[in-house]
Amino acid sequence: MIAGLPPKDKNVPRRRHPVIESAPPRLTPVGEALAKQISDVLSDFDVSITAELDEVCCLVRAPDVERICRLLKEGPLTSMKYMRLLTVVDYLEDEAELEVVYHLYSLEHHHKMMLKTRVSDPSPEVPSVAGVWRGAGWYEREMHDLFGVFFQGTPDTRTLILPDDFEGFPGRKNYPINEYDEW
Amino acid sequence: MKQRDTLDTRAAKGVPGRTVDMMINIGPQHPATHGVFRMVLTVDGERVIDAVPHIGYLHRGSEKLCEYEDYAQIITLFDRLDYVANFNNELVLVMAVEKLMGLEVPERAAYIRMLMCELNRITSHLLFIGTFALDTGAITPVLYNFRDRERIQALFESVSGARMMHNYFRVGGVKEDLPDQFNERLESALSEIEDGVDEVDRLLSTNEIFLERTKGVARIDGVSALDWGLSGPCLRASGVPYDVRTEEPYLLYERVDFGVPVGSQGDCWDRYYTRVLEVKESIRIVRQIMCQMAPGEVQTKTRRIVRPPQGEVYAHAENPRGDFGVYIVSKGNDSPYRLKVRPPSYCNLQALPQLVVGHYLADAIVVLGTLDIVLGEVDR
Amino acid sequence: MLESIKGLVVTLKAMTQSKITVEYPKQHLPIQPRFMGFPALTWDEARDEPFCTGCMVCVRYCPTQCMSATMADNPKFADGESHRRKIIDQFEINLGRCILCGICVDVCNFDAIEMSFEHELGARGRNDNRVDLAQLLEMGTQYQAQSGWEQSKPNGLSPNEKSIRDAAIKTADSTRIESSEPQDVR
Amino acid sequence: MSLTWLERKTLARIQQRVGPSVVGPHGLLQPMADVLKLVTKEDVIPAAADRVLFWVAPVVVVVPAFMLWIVIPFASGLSVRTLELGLLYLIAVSGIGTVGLLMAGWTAASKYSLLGGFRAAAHLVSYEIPIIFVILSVGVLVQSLDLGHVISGHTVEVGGQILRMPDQNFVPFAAIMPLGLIVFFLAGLAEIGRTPFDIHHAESEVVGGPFVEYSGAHWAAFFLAEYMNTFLIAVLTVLLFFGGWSWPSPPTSWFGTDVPEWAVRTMGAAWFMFKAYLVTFAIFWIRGTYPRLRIDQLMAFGWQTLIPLSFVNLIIVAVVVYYHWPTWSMTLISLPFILLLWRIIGRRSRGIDAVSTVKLMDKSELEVTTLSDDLLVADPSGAATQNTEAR
Repeated sequence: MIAGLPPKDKNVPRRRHPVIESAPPRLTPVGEALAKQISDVLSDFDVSITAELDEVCCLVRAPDVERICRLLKEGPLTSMKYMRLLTVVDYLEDEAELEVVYHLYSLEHHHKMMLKTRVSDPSPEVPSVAGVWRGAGWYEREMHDLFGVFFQGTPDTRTLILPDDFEGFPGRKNYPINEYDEW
Repeated sequence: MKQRDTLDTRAAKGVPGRTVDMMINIGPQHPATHGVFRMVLTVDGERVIDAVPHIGYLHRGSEKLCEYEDYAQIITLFDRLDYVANFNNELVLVMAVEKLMGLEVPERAAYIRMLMCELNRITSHLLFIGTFALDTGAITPVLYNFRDRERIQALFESVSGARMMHNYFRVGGVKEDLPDQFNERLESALSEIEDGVDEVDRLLSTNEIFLERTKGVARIDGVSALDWGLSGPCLRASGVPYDVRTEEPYLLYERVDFGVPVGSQGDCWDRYYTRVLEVKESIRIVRQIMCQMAPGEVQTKTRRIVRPPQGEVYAHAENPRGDFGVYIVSKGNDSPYRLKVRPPSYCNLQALPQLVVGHYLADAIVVLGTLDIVLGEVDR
Repeated sequence: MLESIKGLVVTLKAMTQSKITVEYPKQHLPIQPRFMGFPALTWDEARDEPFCTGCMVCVRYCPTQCMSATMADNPKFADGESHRRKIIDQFEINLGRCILCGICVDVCNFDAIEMSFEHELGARGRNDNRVDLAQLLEMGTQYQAQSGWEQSKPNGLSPNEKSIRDAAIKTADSTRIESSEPQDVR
Repeated sequence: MSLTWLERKTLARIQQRVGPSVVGPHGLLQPMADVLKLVTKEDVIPAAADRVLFWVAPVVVVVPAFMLWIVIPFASGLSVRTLELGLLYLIAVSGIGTVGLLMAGWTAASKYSLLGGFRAAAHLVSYEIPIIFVILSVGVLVQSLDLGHVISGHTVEVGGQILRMPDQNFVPFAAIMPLGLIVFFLAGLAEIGRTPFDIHHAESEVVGGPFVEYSGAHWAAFFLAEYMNTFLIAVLTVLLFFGGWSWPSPPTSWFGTDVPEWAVRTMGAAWFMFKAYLVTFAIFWIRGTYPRLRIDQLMAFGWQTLIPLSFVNLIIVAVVVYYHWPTWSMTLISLPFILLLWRIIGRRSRGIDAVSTVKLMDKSELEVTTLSDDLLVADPSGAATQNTEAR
């Protein structure tokens, strides 16, 4: 950032634009069937199922994540063998929570879904899913670097993309990005 | 892998002499790491017994930066992720935003996007074949492939005005229509590229030494490839026919006919040859697009400042390196609230330790070559 | 073994074909008409002044913040020679920061900035690539001459475009105080 | 020196590039510019290196490379020294260079150069053996170790019988023992570290091997030695197998008038050099075409293929010479072994159809296929078997 320009305020729209519309959910029939299946499969857990656009979105409690993931991967109805993406979204400012999002996909059934869980700040801990999908390992390390979410039981806890002595969690919204001198 | 003799076990067996495992640091500056990638290999003589990849040397915080930029500006950042398949990256971003806004793209614009993406797939794979040959020690194919790649790059320049960082796709279409005489130039370039690909194929693909170096090296089976989250040619070489273009067809891929090469061994040679065949298939797709394309609009009317509604969206497409995805959380502002990229080379690179352990040092380089990483995308 | 000999034949054949590289400093490959080099400011021959009114829209949309501009009252407007009320006063682009994305050209309402054919630029220092208004205009006129450039958004603006332009001028006026100095980047 | 120019130009033409073109006409003076640059460059010695050995290593490599040229005859009688044991001398001196490479690799205190040095030692020593055996079989054939005799033949007395040993004026040894030629050329390529066998300075793995830490004049010395050796292998190939200066022999008379002795010699030497440059060109051509072998494959090829074949060659020559069989019988006996070598090298691309492992699945085919387990290669155990076998 150049000194002199005011930092852009990210939450306030730049111009007067009061109406913020939401994208309507547009689930396909396959997606609706999946939503039903998931509510059956995960009936033992505390789950709330919604939809974002065309994806089934399923919010669970953080301690259940690993068991749910294993169930989703190994259950023949879901068989989410492929984990596309693991990420963290920072809602600390508004809701004082971090959201961990897993994007799952099933090659057999062509099902796709988002699995979400929420953790809050003093101890943002989620069980690791690196034992379920090995590909999750690096994502977990990266998210720990950037957001400070701790994944319990992750096989490797070293930093991945930041230097070892880096302080703070630069992915979070409250990380002061304008307060350093440009090289 | 069999139990390795360590100093302790040797001492216990009373074997005289000491052998010490050597740690070799390959990278961040090394001719074979294709960028600033570093791996620490522990070798016993010439055999790799442990590999630790280190990434982050090119970490530019793109995802964080996206939270402070307009959607139009983010396109320029996406050019710089996978910097040999720029069009494909741009495509995924604009597709995500369009999906969020529920925007339809004019037919011609969709065809132009497909055309550019397929051409970019060809350039990217040509670069892979060349650099991979360089990794195995053949110094000529890389220059033949650069020759052919150059022909497409010149076409890109005539379309978008830039050779690599195009900034050509827009939310709702593309920047401008194809230039005059594009078809003729494309056709002549394609036939030359076909010849060039055949030439390199003859030179390299079935060369005994090349087969010797790549056949049966670093095999990975389909189940663990899925487990590691591999995608693209690396996954297909292991026998899993997962291609986003057929799995969840986007743009107008339903209208073109093409084949997807699927390997059966999951070794380095399959990963290589999958890409060679993909180049040929891409040329086929491009020919079909040229036949099907009709004149028309290339841009839907959008506001100058793109402001998608609130919501979350995940869009993905088949990049040369695999399944490239973008996850956008929008709060209805000019900028995304959170943007996360699913970089295929990042996922492919994760499997590196499993692939190289037990092989020779020279194989480690070859395996890294077949994973075809682009560090701009791995580190973001 | 046969395959190896096939490879030797391929390379031998290539040896007889023509060279494809050129000797760069002596010889240049042709530049495509749409080539995007560094941005430059265009010159309005009819009124003998730049097209640029210093509205700062490019400055605000630049993803790398490589530009800075100030506007001034146009003396020719007072004389009635020009329809532009405001005119560019100072303009500076740090070409070392420019990423050649062309967003400034897209957003410009007056065709005042164009991506020129200029692309060979070397300097010894990190910020030695800064160019000021005079150099930008020189690059621009050169580009206009080379490319046979024509104004695509003629001066007879539609009422809609006019209002956009006026709004742009207004916002530029209000931000003017903040960044009237050429920004210093260490 | 002209070799660097030749190499760069050849590679450039193979790769459809221009190559050196600025210094001198067609870049002919480029080697001079290179030398000037390298000599004036700062000679960096790493802090952790053993300074003395580090300094000596290039000398150890260069001196034998020069010493070898003492016995090479460029035309009849035109050599620095005619040694009766010339071939033995060649074998003895050429082994010293390896020590220099190992010294360079060891003393530079760099892991890359250490690996490179070890690789150099391992593969140079093992490829020395087939070379020695082929040279010996030439010695057996001509019953002399004098390089001059190899070309012009001579008479020996065996058991009261005066025998005229074969000379290359009429038939070059390439036709008499083709197996020897092939083994010698392949082993020679390995001995000088040229492309399919250039593992000790493999750029993509050990980034230059023993030379990583060298710069300036020291580095230049290594490369001088490298090119000297390259040319030496070419010269030896011509000398031992293609009749040196004499096959096909330059005319001694021209339209009835006798050509003076010096002119014949000059023509012979020029002819010799021309042939040597052709072989050098072939070496560079191969460099522009092939990938590089891995160390285990390299050692396997050396020990399991070349060394037995060089033994076979020696035995064939010995038997034929002992029983005074006609020389063409040697060619005939060699042929099956050449076929064997052909099949050993080509075994990868034969047998299994290499290309068939990757199938093109049509789009429509993919749409109906759901992922089933038989599509997955469930053979994780096969991952490293290939390599352990080779070891």
